[in-house]
Amino acid sequence: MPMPEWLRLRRAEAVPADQAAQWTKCPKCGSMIYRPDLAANAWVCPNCSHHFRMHAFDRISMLVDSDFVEIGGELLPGDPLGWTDKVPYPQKLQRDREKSKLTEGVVCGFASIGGTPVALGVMDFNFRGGTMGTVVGERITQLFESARERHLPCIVFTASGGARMEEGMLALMQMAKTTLAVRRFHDDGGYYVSVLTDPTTGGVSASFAFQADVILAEARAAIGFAGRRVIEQTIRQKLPENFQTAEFLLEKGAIDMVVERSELKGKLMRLLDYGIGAQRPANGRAALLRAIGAPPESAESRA
Amino acid sequence: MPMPEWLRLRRAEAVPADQAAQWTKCPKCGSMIYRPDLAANAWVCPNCSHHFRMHAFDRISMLVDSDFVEIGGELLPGDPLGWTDKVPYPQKLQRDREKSKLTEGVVCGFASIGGTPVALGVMDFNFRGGTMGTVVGERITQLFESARERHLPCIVFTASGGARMEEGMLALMQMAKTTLAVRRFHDDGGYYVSVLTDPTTGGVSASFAFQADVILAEARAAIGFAGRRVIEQTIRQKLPENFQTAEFLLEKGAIDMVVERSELKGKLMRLLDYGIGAQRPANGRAALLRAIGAPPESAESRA
Amino acid sequence: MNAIVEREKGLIELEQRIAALKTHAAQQPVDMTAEIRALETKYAEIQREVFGTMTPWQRVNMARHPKRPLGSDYIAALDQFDELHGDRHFRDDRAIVGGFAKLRGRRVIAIAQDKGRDTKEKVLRNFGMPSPEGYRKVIRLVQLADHLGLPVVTFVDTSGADPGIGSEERAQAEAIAQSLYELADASVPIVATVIGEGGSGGALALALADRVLMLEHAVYSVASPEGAAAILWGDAGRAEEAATRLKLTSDDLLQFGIVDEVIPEPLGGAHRDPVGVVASVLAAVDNALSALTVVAPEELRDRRYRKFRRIGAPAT
Amino acid sequence: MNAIVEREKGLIELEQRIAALKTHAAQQPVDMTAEIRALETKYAEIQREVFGTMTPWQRVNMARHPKRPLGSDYIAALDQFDELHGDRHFRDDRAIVGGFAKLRGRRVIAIAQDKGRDTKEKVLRNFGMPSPEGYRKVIRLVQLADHLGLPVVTFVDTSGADPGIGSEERAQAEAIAQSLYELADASVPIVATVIGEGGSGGALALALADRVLMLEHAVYSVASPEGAAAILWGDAGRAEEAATRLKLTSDDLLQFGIVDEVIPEPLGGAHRDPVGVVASVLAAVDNALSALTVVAPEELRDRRYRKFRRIGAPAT
Ligand SMILES: [Zn+2]
Ligand SMILES: [Zn+2]
Repeated sequence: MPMPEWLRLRRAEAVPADQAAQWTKCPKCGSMIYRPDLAANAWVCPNCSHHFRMHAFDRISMLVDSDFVEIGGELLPGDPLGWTDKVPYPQKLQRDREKSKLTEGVVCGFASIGGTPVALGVMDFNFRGGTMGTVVGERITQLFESARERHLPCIVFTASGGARMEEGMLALMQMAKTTLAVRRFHDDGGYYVSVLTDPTTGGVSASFAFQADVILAEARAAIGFAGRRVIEQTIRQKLPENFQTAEFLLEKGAIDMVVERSELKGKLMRLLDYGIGAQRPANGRAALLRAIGAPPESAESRA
Repeated sequence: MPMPEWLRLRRAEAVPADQAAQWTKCPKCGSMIYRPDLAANAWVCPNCSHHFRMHAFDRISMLVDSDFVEIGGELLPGDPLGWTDKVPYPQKLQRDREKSKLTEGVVCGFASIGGTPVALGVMDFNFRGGTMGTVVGERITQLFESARERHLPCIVFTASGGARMEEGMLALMQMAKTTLAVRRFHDDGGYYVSVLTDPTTGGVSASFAFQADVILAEARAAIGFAGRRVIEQTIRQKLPENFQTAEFLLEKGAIDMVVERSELKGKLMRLLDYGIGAQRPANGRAALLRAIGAPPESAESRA
Repeated sequence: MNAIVEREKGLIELEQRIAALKTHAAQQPVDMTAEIRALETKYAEIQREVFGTMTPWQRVNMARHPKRPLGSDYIAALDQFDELHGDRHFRDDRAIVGGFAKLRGRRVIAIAQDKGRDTKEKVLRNFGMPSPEGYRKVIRLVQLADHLGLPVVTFVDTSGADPGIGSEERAQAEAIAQSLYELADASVPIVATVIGEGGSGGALALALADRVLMLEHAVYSVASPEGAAAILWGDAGRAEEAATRLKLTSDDLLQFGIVDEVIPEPLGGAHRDPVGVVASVLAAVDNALSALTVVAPEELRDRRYRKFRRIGAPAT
Repeated sequence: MNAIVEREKGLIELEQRIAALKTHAAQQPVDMTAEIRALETKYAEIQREVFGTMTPWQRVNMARHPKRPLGSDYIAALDQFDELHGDRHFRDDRAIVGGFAKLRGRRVIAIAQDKGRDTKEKVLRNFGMPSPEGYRKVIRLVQLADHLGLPVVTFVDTSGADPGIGSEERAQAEAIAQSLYELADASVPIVATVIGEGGSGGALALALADRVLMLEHAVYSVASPEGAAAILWGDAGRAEEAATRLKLTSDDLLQFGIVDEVIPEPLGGAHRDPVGVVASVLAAVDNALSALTVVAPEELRDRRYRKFRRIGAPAT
């Protein structure tokens, strides 16, 4: 599958100074892997199939046919609280921008997957631990609003430590804002698939991650509301190994399926295909209004 | 509260031949109770407040202001399967008719409760163990259809051993039939309160009993899907004392509240009052169609 | 021991003798055509005698035959299937299998009760007896189907809903009631097929449908024959008698208007030709869907209402 | 020890001295008016000094004050309340109390988080930390309110959603997400009041509302100060510092447009006049409802959308 040059460039890693930096140790099986091999294998350990966390643009390259038009990329975080802890918040943002080559914790846009046009959002743990601040919330909201306008299915990959503390309550409110956008998208007949990747917790898991029509999780991803450490401190005992894993959640009925990364694109193509039957979304209020020829909701309401 | 003569007559018990028959033993505390006292106390043991099972017309007398117009009373059971076990089914029906002074296992009609007009259904365990055959299903269905047409709230008291075996699959199908009627009533903005009384199990608990907007249960009533004996045989051990009681279900979150019989009418009056705000039932499909002035569903569909 | 399996023994013996004879004939220069034909004639005679007209109790045993195609066999025969798990709240109940599917090229949501074939699978699937989470999975999938405009196809095969402590604790009655409630409102076509045992409310919870199909030797009953016998005579041993009384065969139910169509099985039952039977069921479902998908949603719901409204209503 | 309780000690001592003096004066023929007045002046001075301007950390402690009116105090002050229990599937979570109510004659669905007053009640109510079943009860009640056209009134007071094993097993994240999802779609007015601690997503799950009110000394925060301090500096002891950074006071939130109205508390906090505070909260809620109930459902939902849509959107 051809990948446009610019997409690859977005993630072109700096050439490491020494040869050793070309090698990475798998955190699961401990084997040393040559980084170009790892990248070629979609960041899956060839030895134990451990799924490394992926850069948003690597993920996009892996998924989309060849096109990707970013939206909301111009939105950049401010410092609404004038936050500082060890270092000022703007400085942290600057550091993360450099480290991750991203402008914020989510990349949103339009693309095709297996020929089907979709609205696609991909979170990235490399940027402030994938936390949701105002920009992540705004980009996700715009994604669902655009998907609604264009009648596109929406796919969101989540990876998040929760709401971003440095933006305080403005960050928490993004849970409400994104929820309203997802709900309106859904009520209008929209089809939404979320893919929970390692890790998906806190305010993101408790909003749009768990509001999809179909919820996938990448194999062995950590997923939950409270962090593992918080729970262990609360109950004062060690948690079982598989607790809060994708496989655990599948058994507990919380998610639809667990997918190995190598099968992800194929699975998404099939899931998108089922949604093509979605010509007659009957239970959504807006869709019903539309179906019976009633006047549409005010455009103003999309403000 | 004055009770019309005819209503009292429907339940006038034959004068027992001997004085002893005037006394009843409480199955819970064992105390001997003078039957007229028991009747005067709404069939609640004055000693331990055990709730005796009530005759449908006693229940109606206790609840309604003074009026009660029965509907569906003309519907009488046939013998669709030509059923016979120890005795032929028609003979069982005849026996139950005499014993219970009822024509079937549910009495339905219109009444006022605390001044609010309602559609009211009351099941009676005295008739074939409150089992649901075609007539019970038909009466309940007509009740919800009438309530829908007249925009009345609907209250149903359940007491049932489940679907009536002697009418085979025709009985089981009443679960589907009543469900469709309840759902249409609800979608059209109807307000439905069910009161689960001792015992409510099987096909009745698994259909309209648990489809109400608000679900009450009489104190200490046995409520469940499978019968206690079936479960004990399956798991080969004795069940805890409170298993499948109203109080157990409350703790398990299955019902809204447990009510002592003495407080029942007052509670229903309050619950009915809250429903008076129900002017704008917005999420029901039919109500929505109506609200926006779309043509109503075909009258034919009420067949 | 299953009564049908019992009756099959003589036939299997005969089958083996015919096979042996054929092998022998192929290896020897003697003409055994006549002997083979005689045995084959006898075989066909016995088969007709044993399976030609079956009593209700025999049908019950046929419906429970250990080799009968199970829910997952129908799922496996779909063009494509992507399983969706769980009720989103508590557990993934494996007694019910459901997900996106393609049936003869048509996108659907397929849901099947599955009893499990071997011991391990039976335990995993709780012998096909769904817990509340199973019915809540059904509700969720029907809502998804409704949202996407996909028809719902169900395969019914259960001795009944799970009667365990946990299921009661988590409101089994509510789960079934709400499953019915959800099917009642769906604006997409629903086709249910009773493929084996249609056990009471636990089966109906997947069968409030626009078209109800039934395999010839499946049964669909208000109560299990054993349970009915226990209640009626305090003797589960009189199940055979109860089976007759309950009118649980496909002929009975077609006559009552409870079942819309009966799908024939080969002589000897579905397990004599599982691939063929599964294919003919899927063809019948596809056929039913073709007629339903052209109906407008409101009309579909109205027809569904009228369909069940008629059952047990006074003649007019 | 609660920092406010600590600071109140001197005042309580002074109160007792004034009371003793007054008793003494009433029994003795000596005029102690001057002494009493002097003490009362001093008391007022100290009170102003202590409570006149409070730091964010002091507000946190005020919000957690053991005598502060709890959710159930607001419920008890309604004209009428009929509690509705349970999520219909698993359990009745007592950390959330909800039901039909009349608020100044108006029929509503009222929902409150309640921490419990004494030890026994605290355990019963899990210290006000809801489990998934609590949020699922909220969903159910909001659906009921929507069906009957009743406004929804919530009282928010929780340190956060329960972080236990069971809650994770039963999908706490899904429960909160779906509670938000339900509130987003309700076509009836929703008024939320933060009365004590508004702890993160576990609080917001009851506060996606048309009007968000807040008591003066309540706090509403993206994370608890202790939790934030632990993450930021690996030292929960620096909670006071974190409290300042988090901008969790009613003034801050009013300024951010996250809270629509701040309800004043008496000097010294809500617990100095619980009856008065509860009454003024209910009056404010009633007021907000009056403005909302005249709005058409679709318009109400649109306004709700726009209200939250603005937060953190780029300036235009
Ligand atoms: Zn590895
Ligand atoms: Zn007694």
